[in-house]
Parts: sequence; structure tokens; C-alpha cells
Amino acid sequence: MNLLINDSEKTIDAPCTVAQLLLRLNYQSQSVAVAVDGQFIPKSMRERALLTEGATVEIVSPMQGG
Amino acid sequence: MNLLINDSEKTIDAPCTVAQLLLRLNYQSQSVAVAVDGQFIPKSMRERALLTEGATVEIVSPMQGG
Amino acid sequence: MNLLINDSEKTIDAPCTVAQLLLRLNYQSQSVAVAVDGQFIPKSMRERALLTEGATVEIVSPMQGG
Amino acid sequence: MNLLINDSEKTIDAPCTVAQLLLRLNYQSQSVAVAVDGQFIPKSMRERALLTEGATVEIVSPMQGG
Amino acid sequence: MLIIGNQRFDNHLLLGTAQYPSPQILKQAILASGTEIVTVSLRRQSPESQGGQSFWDLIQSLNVSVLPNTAGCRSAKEAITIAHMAREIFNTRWIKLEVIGDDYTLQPNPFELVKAAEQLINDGFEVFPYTTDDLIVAQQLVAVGCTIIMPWAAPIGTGKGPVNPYALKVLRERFPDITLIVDAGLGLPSHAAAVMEMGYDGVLLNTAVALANNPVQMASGFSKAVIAGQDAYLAGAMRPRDLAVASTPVLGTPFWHNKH
Amino acid sequence: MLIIGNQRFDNHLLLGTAQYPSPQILKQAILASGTEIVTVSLRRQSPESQGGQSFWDLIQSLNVSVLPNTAGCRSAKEAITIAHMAREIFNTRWIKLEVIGDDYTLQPNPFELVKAAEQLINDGFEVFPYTTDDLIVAQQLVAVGCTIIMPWAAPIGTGKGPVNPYALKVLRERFPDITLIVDAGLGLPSHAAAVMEMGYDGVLLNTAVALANNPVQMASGFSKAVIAGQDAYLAGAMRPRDLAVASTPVLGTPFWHNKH
Amino acid sequence: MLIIGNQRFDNHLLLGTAQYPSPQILKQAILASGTEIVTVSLRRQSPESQGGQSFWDLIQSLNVSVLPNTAGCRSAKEAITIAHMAREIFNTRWIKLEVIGDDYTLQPNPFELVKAAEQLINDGFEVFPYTTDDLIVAQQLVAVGCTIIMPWAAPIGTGKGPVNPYALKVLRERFPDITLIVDAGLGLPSHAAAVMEMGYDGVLLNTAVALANNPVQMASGFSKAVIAGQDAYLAGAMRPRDLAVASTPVLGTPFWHNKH
Amino acid sequence: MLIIGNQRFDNHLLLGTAQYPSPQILKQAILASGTEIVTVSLRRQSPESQGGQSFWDLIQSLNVSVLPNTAGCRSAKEAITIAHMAREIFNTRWIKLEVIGDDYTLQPNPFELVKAAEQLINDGFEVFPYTTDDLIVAQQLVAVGCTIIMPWAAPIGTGKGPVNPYALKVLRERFPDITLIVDAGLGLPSHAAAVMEMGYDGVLLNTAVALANNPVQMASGFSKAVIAGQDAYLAGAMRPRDLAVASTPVLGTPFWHNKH
Repeated sequence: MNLLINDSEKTIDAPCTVAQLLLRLNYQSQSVAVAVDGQFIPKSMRERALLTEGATVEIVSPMQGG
Repeated sequence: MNLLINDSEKTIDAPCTVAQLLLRLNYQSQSVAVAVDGQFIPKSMRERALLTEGATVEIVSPMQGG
Repeated sequence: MNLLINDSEKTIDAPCTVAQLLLRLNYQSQSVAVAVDGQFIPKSMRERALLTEGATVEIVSPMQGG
Repeated sequence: MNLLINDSEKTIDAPCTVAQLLLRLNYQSQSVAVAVDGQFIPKSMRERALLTEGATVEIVSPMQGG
Repeated sequence: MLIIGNQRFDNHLLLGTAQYPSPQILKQAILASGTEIVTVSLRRQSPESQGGQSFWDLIQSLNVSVLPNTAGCRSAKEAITIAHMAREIFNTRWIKLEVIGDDYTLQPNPFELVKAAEQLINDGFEVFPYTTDDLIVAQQLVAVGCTIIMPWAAPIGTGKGPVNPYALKVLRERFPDITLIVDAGLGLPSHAAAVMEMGYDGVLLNTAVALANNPVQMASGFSKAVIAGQDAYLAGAMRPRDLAVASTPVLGTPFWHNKH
Repeated sequence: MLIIGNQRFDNHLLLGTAQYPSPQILKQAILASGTEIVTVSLRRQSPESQGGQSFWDLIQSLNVSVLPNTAGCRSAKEAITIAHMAREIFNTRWIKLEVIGDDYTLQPNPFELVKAAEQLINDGFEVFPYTTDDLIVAQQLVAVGCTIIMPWAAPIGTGKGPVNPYALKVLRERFPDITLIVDAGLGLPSHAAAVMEMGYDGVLLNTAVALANNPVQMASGFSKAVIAGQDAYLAGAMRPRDLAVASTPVLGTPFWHNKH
Repeated sequence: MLIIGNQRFDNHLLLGTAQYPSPQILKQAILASGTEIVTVSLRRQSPESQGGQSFWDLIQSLNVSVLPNTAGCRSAKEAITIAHMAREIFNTRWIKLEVIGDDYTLQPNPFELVKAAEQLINDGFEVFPYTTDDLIVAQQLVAVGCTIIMPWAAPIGTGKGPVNPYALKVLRERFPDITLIVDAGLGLPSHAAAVMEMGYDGVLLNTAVALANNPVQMASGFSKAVIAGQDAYLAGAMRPRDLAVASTPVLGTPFWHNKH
Repeated sequence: MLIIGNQRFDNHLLLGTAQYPSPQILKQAILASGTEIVTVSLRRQSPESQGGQSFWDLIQSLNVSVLPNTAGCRSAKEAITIAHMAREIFNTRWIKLEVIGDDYTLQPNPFELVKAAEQLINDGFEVFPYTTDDLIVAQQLVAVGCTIIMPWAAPIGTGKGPVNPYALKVLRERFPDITLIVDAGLGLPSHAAAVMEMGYDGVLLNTAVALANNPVQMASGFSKAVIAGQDAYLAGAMRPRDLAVASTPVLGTPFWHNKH
């Protein structure tokens, strides 16, 4: 399954939930927030949120800001 | 029939078209433009445009402007 | 002897030193400074400084200032 | 005789008037004004104005200005 | 050359027709200004007033183009209706689009303005939108088809001159191909010259001329200032600098000595 | 009407003659500006240069009054001598009196300036003193007999425009009967218009015209701006105000309802 | 007292956390500023970076409130999503809403901004909208429920200080009950003091502190300037006047004589 | 560190003592300002007034240095005499030298000022000359021995703030080693901060504090503003720039795609 993760194309074995994706990519689940196809996926939904072919995934964490 | 003409309440015998109204009010048809209930009534439509009870009529003419 | 003291004309018995003038006018010698005819008269000179007919005397004391 | 003419040192045979100096230096007498040792020498005085050893001569002409 | 649609005008000053002491002075001011474009409006008038006929006759006698405005409108809907009424009466597809958002500053409402501009362009109008100096609003106006943008210099009738010259410069830089006309807030010819020096295409005025003690002479002053500012823009001005530089040549300065 | 002594001039712009790309452009710029008064200077020149004869011939062909300056002088003494030399060569009792006090700002030295002005007036000169915007210095210049005062707008050649408009206004208010000419520091026609709007009698320029990409067009621009500013002063401008006021009449606004 | 929703803060300075030379200097600058509110953002980061954990730990150690921003968003939709992500990570309903409309000026897009603000308020956020000084846009933001408005002083990172003080004053007058915080464009403590003197409730800064040679001392300077400006507002400043008035009493002036 | 002769002061604000609503408020304002130097004057007073004794006692109780002025003097001669009188009464060689040249602007007379300064320095005074922002006058004051220069920001009591910031900057650049104190014309703490940001050594105020509705709080505000401005000067401010630059990092911006 091809995904666009933070603007990089990646191939990930399907099926895959958001929670599983973070695990596979070695993200610490605590300090990231996730959106799929422009829609926010709350932490509570990550286990159930199944990714689909071609999905665009944003994974962000705290950064300095002005 | 009660009309609100340029923000003044007037009673006009029905039926009455826009063209008839201008005549009854002594407006020179050349130098005015008319809107009824917020909608522009072109000169070509005045003969056919029938006024209805409670209609709001704007009759305007050229004025200095900035 | 006529003197102009702080822009007021006064008549004072001659002879009169600056020290005597201050006494006669009830000025506390501590808190005033004196000029005669536009010239500063130091405290140490007051006893010797004799006033002459028509002299212009300035007697000033501390005041608020900007 | 040494002169400082327009800030250049020059040796000129004495005696020499201002009029003679201008001639020797090929200046058109019409379009220059002269000062010697900081003093203006009017045209009418040039024949009589004798230069002395070490004199500072300014010879100026019209120029663009702001 | 002031470009409006496919027309070209020599004069870069547009003049309002309101607030003059008399029609005669209005007429003289228009003539003195050399303007080729004047603004007019539509108002409710009693039949006895002959529908503003005498004013309208005066304007028509002057052989100028007429730019009707939508002054006083507070919504896109009102402005659109007025624009259509103006097109019929004044027989022109030009419309100075004003949609006011606030009673105290008479500031344009950008939201309603863009909405109205879009509709009127679809309806075939040449829209002269009166707007603020906001870049994004201007971009939206261009996006819906405006080829003219009329940013304010300051609120209408204040005569303050440009309150934000920086913003006006940004607009000029970012819209090199749009006809930019400063509308509202100018008080003095030097203000008009200043915006023309930035490269603006024109200036629209009313109060500063009409309320001068002598409107005719003030119209003449603004007219020259607009040309002066445009001359400067075209002539390419020197850049201001912090250090003084002698204009008269330094070389050959009398009394100057090397030993200095 | 610009009044200099007992002479009257129609044009209120005085132009410097330095820094132009060529004599031809200088000539065209003078013509384009319509100026009736140009400034010139005296410099050391080699005999081969024919004593600036060609420049001088050019100026004389233009039928303008010549105002020689004392640019580069640093003391009253130097300036007085130069003034006398200028009177002889240029055959005029006019002198633009510059006594520079600082190499970086080219600021006039008020102490030497007043001294030189007094002497030159005694010597029969019509003194045009280049000064700062300092009121007391101006008072001193008037006290020694000057009937013309030429305050700077900004240091020479900076093109900044008036750095202290408040001070320039004070001078105008306090010297209603003196011929006040802004000299130095203007960069744009809008600057010239702005000082004329304050009621100044004239403007003296050089760098802003000579260093423009197109000096001739810039000269034309300044010329119009000076007239524009004077028109505004004479026409009596509106006072700026903080609140917006509609120019188009409010009475009769369509779609307005009492129930509002 | 700075009022945000139902919370009260003693300090009126909000500080950005970006562009500092080191985390240590960031920390010291925050302490020196005395700020109680700092801005943060969300960015894509590699897993190896530990998700900005060390930065986040630093901020959490400082016992300040965190205001996440939506910097870089170009549409209401993006900004809304980021706001929700920020709420989850930073555990706060506060959001500094930035919706940029132009790459060069980084100006907020008023159209998308209002749309996003409305949605986020419905979603339970406390919205801090970064906006221009446009009155109508501010009115729209208030209309959709904003109780805080953050107008710019100048484009982000320019350090120009208020380019349109008039517009900022109008906002303060027209929104006496809204929390008004100037955000973006300040370069110097005097700029911060000036907006507080107008009665603003606070100031949000980043670049001017972070890019100073000594960010810690600059943070301290801004902190004092904000208090100074607020003191002046509360103390009720004298009105500027055109004529000089002696501060030292005139009565009793020595050497003064009636005959004068 | 404010350097006056061989003394050093921590506080950079000098405060006038006139025009306060009451002695009690004067005292509190001095304390709130933290000033270490206050100005006083000499005036003709009736013997019954006890020679200003109660005012003088109040000042002496505050443990501040006293800077007597020559306010109201119109000639060098008068000012010199007053200075000597002040030295005797106040037991200090400090003198704030004011020689007024004009009744409406209360502008210093540069000619008399320099003359008086020279004499007073010969007489052993530490002269604090109140002058304009004129560079050449300042040079003359330095030439006769002044180590302190006190240029105005605007005419006394106007509260306008710096009318010519350019001139103030030039003075700072040209006199790096002179103690420069802005005296007169400031109206708001932001004005004080602005001149300290230029690198000025201090600020002397009176009217803006004394005529505030709440002089004590205004004194406190100015005090902080002076420190804020000095912090900024020492911290090395960013340079203002014309283009916006994001403060939040651009790298890693969510929703950004290469295909953009």
C-alpha cells in the first residue's frame, strides 16, 4: 500500500492502522499528532483508523514557534 | 395597496405597474431608475412589472457623488 | 535712597549694605542669593557690599524647576 | 619669488603684479577673479597690486554650482 | 496614460462632484483639474427636483466620462442593484464599487466587496473597487476579474494623506499590471504627488478639492501635482541617502589647502 | 510671485547647475523647469580650461538670473572674499551664502554664517543665506538685515525631504514677511509641494534633478509640484480630521430605512 | 491584568520560542521577559528527533502557558486540522490562528481567517487570531465569537514597528472590551511601549528578541517597555501641544522687568 | 551608568520638580522614578515665603543630587549671574544652562548659550547646556569645554516627542564620548525609550510627568522606559527589513507538498 507520509512516498504492508503505522515508523506515540487526508485523527481513534491506498499522512510534533 | 416608496409609506390603487407608479408620482421616466423589493427593474420591464401589496420601491436619480 | 528690588521700587535709608538690606526686608540670609546691578554678590561679600542710589537688586531663593 | 597659486607652489620672477601674473599664467583676464592672501583684488586694482614673497594667490572662474 | 479597460486617458486625476459651494464652482473645478472622469451617484429625490436633471445636464455638458458610485451601500446585494440602476441611468458599464462596512471610518467591507465585484464582473461591468490597502483583499479582487484596484490612502473625507505608505508601495510592487488608483483620504497636492511617485496610475479625489476655500485653484493644484508625481516616477528618482554630498564640485574649492 | 529685493519672479523654483550628465541636459533641464534663477559657483581652474567660459556662455545664453554660491567655504572670512570675487565675475550683488560647519552633514555654521551675512549686507550684497531650520539663527540673520532666509529641508544631497516639518512651519509662521526658500535636502516633487503648501516662497534644488535618470523630466516634475503646492496654499486647504465623512450626500441614500 | 477567557495574567508580554541561538538562551530570555505565555508550533519531524521532546520538556519546565500556532497554514481547512492536532499534543484549547495569504508579506488571509475562527470557536477553542489592522475583519472575528484580536504592527519579522498607528488606535477605540494584543512587526521596546500607551492589552514578539545580539537583555528591555507603556496609559498622559510652555515657573523670574 | 564629570549614576532619568499638583505627589513621583538627579530653579520670593525653604527641605530630604537651572534667562550675562547665585544657594557646581532665545518656542539661543557655557566652564562649573539638535552648536559647546550636551527632542512642554530623530542620531554618532541627555519635549515613555535606543545617556523630563493625571505612575512608566531603551541599545537590536520573514521554522511545515 503506497502512502504519502510527511510528503515522502512510502510503501507499507496493508492492512495498517494509524497506531500500527506510528509503531512501524518508530514514532513515540506520546509526542506526535496525526492527520490523514487532511483530517485530524485523535489519539483515541488511532487503533481503529485504517489507512487506505494513497492516503496522505501528516505526523507532527512540538517545535519552536513564533 | 400599501407600498413603501423611498422609505415613505404610500397607498396606491391596485393594480399598478412600475410605469404607472412613476406616472402617478409625477416622476420623469427618463431620469430615474427603479428597484422593487431590492431587485432592479429595467426600463424595458416597467410596463409589465406589477407591484404587489407591501412592496418596497426605490426610485433614484442622478446626484453629485464622490 | 531709591532701589529697584525684585522689580519693585523701594526707598531705603542710606547707607545700607546688602547684609543690612536683607535684614531690613526680613529675608532669611541662609536661603537667598543676591545680585546687584546684574552682578552676583557672594555671601562673604554682603557685609561689605554697599548699595548705591538707583541700584537694581535681585534676591532669589530655591523654587521648583524643570 | 615663491608663490602658492591655487595650492601649487610656483616660482615667479619679481617684481610681479596680479595683472602680470595672470598674463604669465595665460589666464584670460575676463573670466577670472583673484584673491591674494585671502583678500579680494578687484579687477581695477590688478595693475597696481604687487605680489610679495610667499603670497597665497587664488584664481577662480565660473563653475557649475548647487 | 491611464488605462481603463480598453480606453486610454491622458489625465490621471479623477474628481468627485459632491460638496461644492455651487454648480458653477463645480464646473470650473472640473475644468481647472483637466479631469476626464468624474464620479456621480444615485439618490432618492422628490419628483419636483426633476430627478437631478440640472446636475446631470451640467455634467453631460462637460464632455467627461462618468463613473457612478454605489456610495452608502452596506451589502453586496444593495451594491449590485444600485450598479444596475446606475448602468441604466448613466448609460455606462463603469461602476465605482463602494460597500461600506463601518459608519465611523466608512471603511470598505472586504467580504461584501469581493462578492459584489465578482457578480458585477459577471454582469459585464467594469468594476472600480474602492478597497483598503490590504494585499489579500486586492488579490481576491484580481482573482474575481478586477483589472482596476482603488485602495484608500486614509478614510474618506479625512484629508490625512497616506496613513500607510508601506502598504501602498507593496500593492504597486505586487500588481505591476493592474490599474491602481488611490481613492479617498488625500488632503493636499503633495499627497497626490507622493502616491504618483510610487507609480500609481491615478488619484481619485473629492473632499480636498470641494472643501478648499477656493476649490477651483485647489483642483488646479492637484492636477499639477499628479503630473509632477508621475514625471518623478518616470524620470527615476535618486535614492535618499543618509550622508550629505556636496552638489557643487569639491575639486578646485578655493582656499582649500593640502596641508589641511 | 517670488520677491527678491525689488525684483519679482513668476517662477518659484531655483535650480542648481551641477552634476548633470552633460551641458546639453543641464540646458534642457533649466528650460523644462522654467526656472528664472540658477546657482553657480567659483572654482580654481587651469588656464587651459578657459576659465569655465563655455559653461558661463551656456548660462548666459539662457536668459536667467545667476545666483553665485560660496560653496565649500568654512569661515566667514573665506565666504566674504568669495562673495566679492563672485560679484565681479558674475556681475551681480546676489550671493547664496554657504558657510559649512561640518564635513559629513555639510551643515551651515550658524556663527560664521551670521557674521558673514552682516558683513556682506554692509558691502551691498543681496544675501541668500543657506541655514538650518533654527529659529534663533534665522532671527539673527534677519536682525543683521537679511530679507531672504533659506532653511534646509535635510542635509545637502540626501534627498530625504523635510526631516523636521514642524520647524519649517514655525519659521513660516514667525517670518510672514521674509522671503523663505527651502534649500537642500529635497528628493521628490512631493517634498517640494509639501513645503510650498506650508506657504514657502520658493524651493532651491540641484541633486534631485541632476541625479535623476532623466533630469529633464524630473525638472519638469519639480516645476509643476512647486506650482501645485503654491496653489494649495493659496486655495486654503481643508483641515485634516480624524473621523471619516462621506463625500457623496447621505440624504436620499437608497435602501436606507428609518427602522434601521 | 491581561485577560484571556476566564484567566488573568500579570504579564502583558507574550513571547515566541523560535530563532534563538540555543535552548539555553531561549530559556533565559523567557525568564528575563517574565512572560507567562509562550508560542509554540507543530512540525513534521523524523522519529529520531524524538518528536521535539527536548524542546517540549524545556518549555514544560518553565511553568508558562503554551499558545500553539498554526504558522504556515494557507487555508481555513489546514489551520483547523492543525489546531486540533495542537490541542491534543499541547493539551490546551488555546490556538494562535495564522492563515497566511501571501508568501512575501506573510499577511493573514482575512477570508480564510474568519472562516477558521468561526469553526474553531464552535469546536471549543480559545482563538487568538493573527490579523491585520483592518477594522471590518476584526468586526467579523468578533461577530463569530472571538474575544481576543491580535492585529499586526507590521509584517512578521520586519521589525518596522507600527506602520499604521492610526489603524491600531481605531481598533482600540472601537473594541474597548476585546483583549487586543499586537502581534508581529515590532522591532524595539519603544514600539511595544507605544502600542501599550494606546491602551493595548498585550504584545506578542519573537524575532526582535531572538535576533538581537543579546536576546536575554532584549527580552528584559521589552518586558520593561510593556509595563512602561501600560503605566503611561493608566496614568493618563498629557496631550501634545504645538506651543512651548515653560516648566519652571515664570512668576518671579530674576532680571525680568516690567518695563520690558 | 550615567557619567557626569567624575561621578557615576545608576539611573538615567533626570526629573524636573515643577508643576506637580502637590509637594507630596512631587516626592512620590521622584521616589517612583528612581531618579538620582532633580532640577531646581531660583526665583524672586517674598520674605514671608521663607525663601522656598519648605520646598528646599523636601528636596534635601530625598537624598538626590540637585541640578539648578537658569530658566528664564535671555542673555549669557543673566545666565552667568544666576549660575553663580545657584552655586551659592544649592552648594553645587552643576548648572543646567538655559538661555532662551524666543518666547514662543522657548528655544535656546545658540549664540548666547555658547558664550555663557565658555564663561561658566572657566568659572569652574559643570555645565549641562540645554541646546537644540544643531550639530555645529554642539561642536562649539564641546569646543569650549562641555562634556555634557542636552539637545531638545521638541520645544519645552510640548510633549511631541522627537521632532527630528535624524538630527538626534547624528549627534550620537558624532559625539561618542560626550554625555548626551535629551532634555525637553518628551511626552510619553515610548519617546524616552526611543532616544535611549539611539544610545543616549539619559533623559531629562518634567511636564510629561507632572501634568499626567497620575504623575507617580507616569514617573514609574518613564523610569522603566529609560531602562528598556538602554537595554535595547546594549542588546543590539535587529535591523528593520522590508520583507516579511517567518519566525516559526518553515522546514517541516505540515500540509506542504513538493508538488506545490
